[in-house]
Amino acid sequence: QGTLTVSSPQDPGSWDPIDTFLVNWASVATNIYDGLTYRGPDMELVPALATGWEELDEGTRIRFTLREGVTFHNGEPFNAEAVKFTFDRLLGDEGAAGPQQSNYTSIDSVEIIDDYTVDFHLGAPDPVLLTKLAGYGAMIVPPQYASEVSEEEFNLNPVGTGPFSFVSYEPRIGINLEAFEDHWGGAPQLANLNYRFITEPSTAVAELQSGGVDLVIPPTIPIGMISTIEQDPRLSVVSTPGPTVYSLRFNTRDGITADERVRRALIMAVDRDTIVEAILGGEASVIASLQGELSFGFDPALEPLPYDPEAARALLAEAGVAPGSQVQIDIRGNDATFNEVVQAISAYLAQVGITASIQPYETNVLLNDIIPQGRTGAMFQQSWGGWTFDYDNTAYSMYHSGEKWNPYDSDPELDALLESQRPMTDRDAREEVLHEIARYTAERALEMPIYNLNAIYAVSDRVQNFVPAPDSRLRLTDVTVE
Amino acid sequence: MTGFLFKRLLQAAFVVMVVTLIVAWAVRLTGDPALMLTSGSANVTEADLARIREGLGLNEPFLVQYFNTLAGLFTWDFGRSFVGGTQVSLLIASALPATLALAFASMAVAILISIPLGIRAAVSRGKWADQLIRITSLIGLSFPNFWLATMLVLIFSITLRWLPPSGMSGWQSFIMPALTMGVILTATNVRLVRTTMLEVLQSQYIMVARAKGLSERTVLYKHALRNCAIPLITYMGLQFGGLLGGVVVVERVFNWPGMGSLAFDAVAARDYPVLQSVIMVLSLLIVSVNLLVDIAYGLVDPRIRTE
Amino acid sequence: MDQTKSRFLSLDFLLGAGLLGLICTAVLASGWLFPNVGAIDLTARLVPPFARADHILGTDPLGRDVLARVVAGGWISLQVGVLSVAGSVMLGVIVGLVAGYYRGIWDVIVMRFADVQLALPFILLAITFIAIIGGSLTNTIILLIVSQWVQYARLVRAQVLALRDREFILAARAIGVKDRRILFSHLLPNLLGPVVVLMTLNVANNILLESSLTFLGLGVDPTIPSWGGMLADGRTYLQSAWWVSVFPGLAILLTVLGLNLLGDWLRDTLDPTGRTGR
Amino acid sequence: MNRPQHPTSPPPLLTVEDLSVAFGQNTVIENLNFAVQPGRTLAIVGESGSGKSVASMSILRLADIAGARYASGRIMFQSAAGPVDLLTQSQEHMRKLRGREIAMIFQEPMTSLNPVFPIGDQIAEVLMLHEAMPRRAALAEAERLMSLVRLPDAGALLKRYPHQLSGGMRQRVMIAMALACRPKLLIADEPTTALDVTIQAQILTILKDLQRELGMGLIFITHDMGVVAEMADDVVVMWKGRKVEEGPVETLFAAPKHPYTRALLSAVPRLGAMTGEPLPKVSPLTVFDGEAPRILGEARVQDTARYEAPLLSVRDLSVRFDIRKDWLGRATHYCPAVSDVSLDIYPGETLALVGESGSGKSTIGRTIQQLQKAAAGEVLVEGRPMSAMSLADRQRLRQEIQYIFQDPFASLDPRKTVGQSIAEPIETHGLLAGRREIRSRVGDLLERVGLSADVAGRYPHQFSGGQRQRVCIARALASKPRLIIADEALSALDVSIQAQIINLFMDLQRDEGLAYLFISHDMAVVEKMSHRVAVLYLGQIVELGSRAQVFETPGHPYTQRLLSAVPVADPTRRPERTGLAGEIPSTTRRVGDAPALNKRIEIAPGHLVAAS
Ligand SMILES: Nc1ncnc2c1ncn2[C@@H]1O[C@H](COP(=O)(O)OP(=O)(O)OP(=O)(O)O)[C@@H](O)[C@H]1O
Ligand SMILES: Nc1ncnc2c1ncn2[C@@H]1O[C@H](COP(=O)(O)OP(=O)(O)OP(=O)(O)O)[C@@H](O)[C@H]1O
Ligand SMILES: [Mg+2]
Ligand SMILES: [Mg+2]
Ligand code: NI
Repeated sequence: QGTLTVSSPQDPGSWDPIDTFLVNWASVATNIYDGLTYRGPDMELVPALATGWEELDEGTRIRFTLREGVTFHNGEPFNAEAVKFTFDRLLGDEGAAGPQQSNYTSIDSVEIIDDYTVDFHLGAPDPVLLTKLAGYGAMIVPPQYASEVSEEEFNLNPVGTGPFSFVSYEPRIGINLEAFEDHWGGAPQLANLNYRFITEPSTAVAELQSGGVDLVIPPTIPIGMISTIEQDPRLSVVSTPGPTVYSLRFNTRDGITADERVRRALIMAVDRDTIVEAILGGEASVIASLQGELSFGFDPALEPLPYDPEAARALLAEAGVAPGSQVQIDIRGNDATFNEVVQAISAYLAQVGITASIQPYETNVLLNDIIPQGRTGAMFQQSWGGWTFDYDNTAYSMYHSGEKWNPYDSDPELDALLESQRPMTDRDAREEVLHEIARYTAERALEMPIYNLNAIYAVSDRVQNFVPAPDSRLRLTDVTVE
Repeated sequence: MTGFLFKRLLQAAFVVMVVTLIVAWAVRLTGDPALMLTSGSANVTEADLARIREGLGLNEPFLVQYFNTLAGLFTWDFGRSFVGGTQVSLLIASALPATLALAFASMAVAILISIPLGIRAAVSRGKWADQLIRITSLIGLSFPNFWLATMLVLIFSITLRWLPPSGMSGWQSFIMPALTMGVILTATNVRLVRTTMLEVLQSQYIMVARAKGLSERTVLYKHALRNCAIPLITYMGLQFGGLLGGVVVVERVFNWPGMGSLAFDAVAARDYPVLQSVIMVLSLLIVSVNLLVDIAYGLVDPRIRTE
Repeated sequence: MDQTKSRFLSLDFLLGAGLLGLICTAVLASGWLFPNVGAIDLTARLVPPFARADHILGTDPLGRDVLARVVAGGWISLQVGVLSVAGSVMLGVIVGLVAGYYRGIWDVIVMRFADVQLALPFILLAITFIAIIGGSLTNTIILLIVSQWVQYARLVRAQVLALRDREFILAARAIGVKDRRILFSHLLPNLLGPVVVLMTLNVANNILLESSLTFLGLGVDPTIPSWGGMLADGRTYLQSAWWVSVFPGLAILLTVLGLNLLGDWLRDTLDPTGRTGR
Repeated sequence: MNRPQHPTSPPPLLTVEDLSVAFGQNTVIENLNFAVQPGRTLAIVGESGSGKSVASMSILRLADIAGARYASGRIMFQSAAGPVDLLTQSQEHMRKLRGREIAMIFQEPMTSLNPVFPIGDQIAEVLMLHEAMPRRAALAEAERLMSLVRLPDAGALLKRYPHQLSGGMRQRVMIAMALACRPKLLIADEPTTALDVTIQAQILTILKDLQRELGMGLIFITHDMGVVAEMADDVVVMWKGRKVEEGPVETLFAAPKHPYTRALLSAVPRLGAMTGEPLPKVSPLTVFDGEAPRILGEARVQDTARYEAPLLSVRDLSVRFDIRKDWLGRATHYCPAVSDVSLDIYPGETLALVGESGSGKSTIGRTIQQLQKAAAGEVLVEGRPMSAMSLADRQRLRQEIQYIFQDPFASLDPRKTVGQSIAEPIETHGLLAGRREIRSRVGDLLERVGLSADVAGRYPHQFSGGQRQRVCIARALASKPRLIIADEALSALDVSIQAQIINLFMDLQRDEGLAYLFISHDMAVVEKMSHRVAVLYLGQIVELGSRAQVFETPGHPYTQRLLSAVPVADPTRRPERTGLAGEIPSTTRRVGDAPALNKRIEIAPGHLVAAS
């Protein structure tokens, strides 16, 4: 009962699953659609529209048993037909123009076995596929509705099987949902679920303070505002480790950072623990590789390099780096918190005799021009995180030769490692390789891993039973409001 | 006048063409939307990018793309956003009224505050009222608009709970954004009014107006004000043009769904169709405002010939 | 009629020059006053003002002394503010004078160009600009000039339109005064009032704008303090640590106040009619 | 207040007692006393710059708004609500008196009308305010008042803006405005300087009628002794901020006591004084500058004109102004300000251009000076058409031909000191090098026009009307021109200074062969200094001939009317002015309906008269 209003920082513009990769699409659409699988805040993969699945043919075929008696919001029945339609659409022409298709290219085809059984034929085993089926492009859409209405219409009036059905949408303003009483998992507690798109953190917080919204979801709240929220007795901050990791990557090709000793020295020169404590208010954890603790492939045994300015100085001297040497750090201009972090880093570097200058860039220029073309300074910001929480997602893009995010390095040994884990269907074996990759990159000090940021939610006391989701994909079925 | 109008309309068309051409060219210079669209996801191959570009119509020759956008002005079909695929016309149809409403409201606030204050300051030149007005008007300028906006929100929404902190709903939601913008515009306008007023007040015809026994109000607001109107309307025209372009920060702070943030997001995402169309509409508006201002010169001051 | 002496004794002048003199001296001496402005102290973050003797105006989120940064921040801010305004005024005034006085084709070309300029959104201009020539302090200033000359041009032109057919301009023409002299020696002083107003106020505007360019990549290294940058940094702390943004704002306020007092004084000096009997 | 009153004379309407006014350190009026009786006219005459205008502005309490300080004195006024001291009233209170009980006609009509409002509104405004008339009625009344002051097309004129009127027309608008509310006291500060004598005569008649009707007190400030003689009951003579003499008009004219008054009266040019003389004559004049009157100059015949080749010729010149346009921007109505005018000016010659107010005199001057485009016709300089000249040649012309604007205030840059303004032509044409030389030349010029060299540092607004006019004359002389177009250049000067300037002009003519196109309303001055006279009427020349021909054998009825309307500076010979004569001819025309062009016939050698 009651209405929950959520502040979300961005309007994805379309509610069609194949059109977008935006987290904030998922934070809303998770309530409208179901996937074959579901992954909740506890990160466990559980059955959803598929009640079970089997990996066949060494991982190149997966058979799903579908849930019976499920209907879409418009009354269409859910069945194998719908699944096939969904994936044909995603992998066909319609999906081609969107960004989601590339995530699912491992699927060759979907075969209907009977009304409630389908086989997915894969080109190659894809260890992350089951996770991917829990979100984004793999959300099941109603075949009849989706083929009858125009694409446009579908973008604006989504129909799924999820716990909430679509009521209205005003571009750039908000979207309203209501409880779908016939949901297979039971009707949600809330009667209405409204989202308002509020980009500006201070505005979202002001709305929260004045009761205009009940919940502010990531990535809205900057660290600097946490104390403001905590000062308000009716509000609280809830956080959980998130997907995003922050690092400064090195130019391993040119300049002083081509020397591994220098890279280690620079890492050791920075007191990351203090940074996390002081600047991030503890809402992050120091990392040793480019992944957080929730990531598949995280190795608790891998310790970050210690803060040791003495050793750093020694290493620098050994590498023949003269005190007063210059490095340039390229960052995104719009990331206020990381901006502070980098300023602190530059101060730490100064302590070991390295003069760091900071160069802000417009985000897209940095991401799509400066980094891919290898025109960065000695260090550059890399913040990264996929909702799949699979280290492969990060590692492959960052370390494999020729990848966009890897402009400087080319390491055949590392390439081989990265390629080797991809077809593995044995989770444990694959995890072992991922650990090895993490160790290997830490060894070579390819980047200065800094921290894994929490997903920070600000909640009004009206809201009960709220469990934060690390990936922002909140399914608000159990939440109640006073 | 008609000949003048005709000429100016031709020129306006030319301006719109040039603006859109520059925008189309400039935005293509700053990055590839296919990259932007996929920058969040891993495993993107060149083939994927090519596929996306094809889907977005980016493989067409530049001029074809450009003229397609331009044609939108006549068909009211501006294509679809790269992000999400919403009809651009839909976005503009919701953003433009929001921006216009806010622009008019802010201008109204600015005019209502600044003209009386500016005149007051000029009349009591050197006295305490003048000093007070001169100094306070600067406060609005020395702090950034987000600062002012946040202060207003703190006072009126959070502490007093009188006004909604954001969004565009009833008339109440206009108060704070219009006030924020108005105060900033006011700072300049007050001083502009004061400066020009000081000069006009020394004129012989003001003396004559007084000798007629006219009330001080009539002397100031009718006889003097009209004579300082030229710089004022020029500057207000510029301000209004700026407001039409949208004031990103203020729109953001008050979560106002206007053209400014629309354009801003479009630039950030290299969303060509949205950006080009928004700019096209904006340039039309701005050119019209400038035209109106130019026409107003002749109306306000008969000695200025419009041609 | 000895007005030259009393000219400089006006309150506006004394206050304005005093204020600006003080600010400039402090800014220039900041290296000597506060040798370690940049010193980060993560153990002393967000110390409120007047709480600790070593941080009179408190500290920022990185534990840097706000006072030191405000003083040192003037360097960049004043440079950007003053140079960008000076540049755009020069360009705009000349263009405006020429367009308004000669009218005809010049007017059309220049004013349509102005329309184009006004219709182009600043961020796009900025991003393209960096894409082409890269980001630096100089380029920031150039960008501001490029985007702001139009204001002056339109303002000046409008007034020239009103003035150009006045008798005293006709009289000057009748004497055979050269156009250049009519423009700069007759028209300009008679229309400078509003230009000076706009000028002094745009300094504040540009100081603030400078910081908002940082995220576009046009700004400067964030470790180098600037008033606009500090205000922007303080944005998320507005409710919890007001001093981070209020003091740089006050610095801007004082600067603009000084400039405006000087501007008013200049206006008064340029306008002889108001001075009698005062 | 309880002074015993003579049963015969009512209490004075206005009494100025011991008034002193200062601008900064400059005391411009010292201990001034005078009184005005209801129904009577007090004329204030005096030296230019002697404080007449400041005194009248003080009565309205406008001088303090302009920065003046009242050092001492009282100004008692019998207002409707009883006697009040105007100097102690608040501005708020004064506002109730202004316009309604005390009205003023300002000296400089050009700058006194608000440039951005149609003149109809400006007159109607007063009526709406004081008479509480609705707008329509007020406009109708404004139209009536405008035709009362003989403005043509009053109805259409209501919608015109001040800059579209000629000097004299604007002056009449000012008069209409002041008369609108039938005040108890009217201060007329040189109200007829820009009017030709026929219209002047009519205006004076109106004033007298109104005075009789309303019992209005009138303070009449003028330099024209003829007008004083005709209008005044009493006269106050001012000199250097002080009153030097006062008395009934007959006494004063008959037996002036103060040396300044005597110098003044002796300088009055009299029409007909030159009868029989073929050429203008310079006559010696008495000046009074403090101690004892001195006689300056000698008598001389001005035979400077050289009738070989004309210096400047105007051929078939027509100038028109579009008045109304249709929606396509085509003119439907226009004002044929100048039609088909031809004249020649020879080196060393003074050609006077006289004519009705609004007949196009200034327009001819401005066209010659390339400030106004001609619709047809040609201006030739030494036989070369101006349109065929190179830019450099035209630039040279701007040195050789100088134009003295009818409105001195508006033609001076408000932000330049008069010294800078006078130096400008010298610098522009590179006539002198070096700041020192230029400065001393400027000082020299100022002294030649009767101002002291140290006013060079002052700004235009700090001068009196006549002083500004002299600044403009000095500026015109600065570039050593060959032709000066003097548009009403002497109208604001008191006769004594006027005579000095006339002599200056004539000396320059003799020494440097200067030619003048002398636009004037003052027929006596014209008679005194011109070689030939052209009479303009409704944009066309109706009579052109040598001075003797035009003045002694006027051929055209308008010329005859003009001459008969000249007031005579003798209070004992007041002419009996009859009511207003006839229709006022319209000056606007529909496109296509061109005015009929006159045919001129030569009734004597060189004497052309339009056949009517
Ligand atoms: N605003 C002013 N500031 C300083 N001096 C002034 C100002 N206005 C007038 N004066 C001076 O006051 C004196 C008297 O001026 P006023 O205008 O009363 O002269 P006037 O008698 O009307 O002369 P005219 O016949 O030339 O109009 C002049 O010497 C003039 O220079
Ligand atoms: N800018 C204008 N627009 C329209 N009509 C004008 C304009 N300037 C002058 N006129 C008209 O041209 C006619 C002649 O004007 P001009 O100023 O030449 O008269 P004038 O002979 O100098 O009169 P005065 O003796 O009153 O100064 C007048 O009827 C006037 O209304
Ligand atoms: Mg006077
Ligand atoms: Mg005239
Ligand atoms: Ni009495």
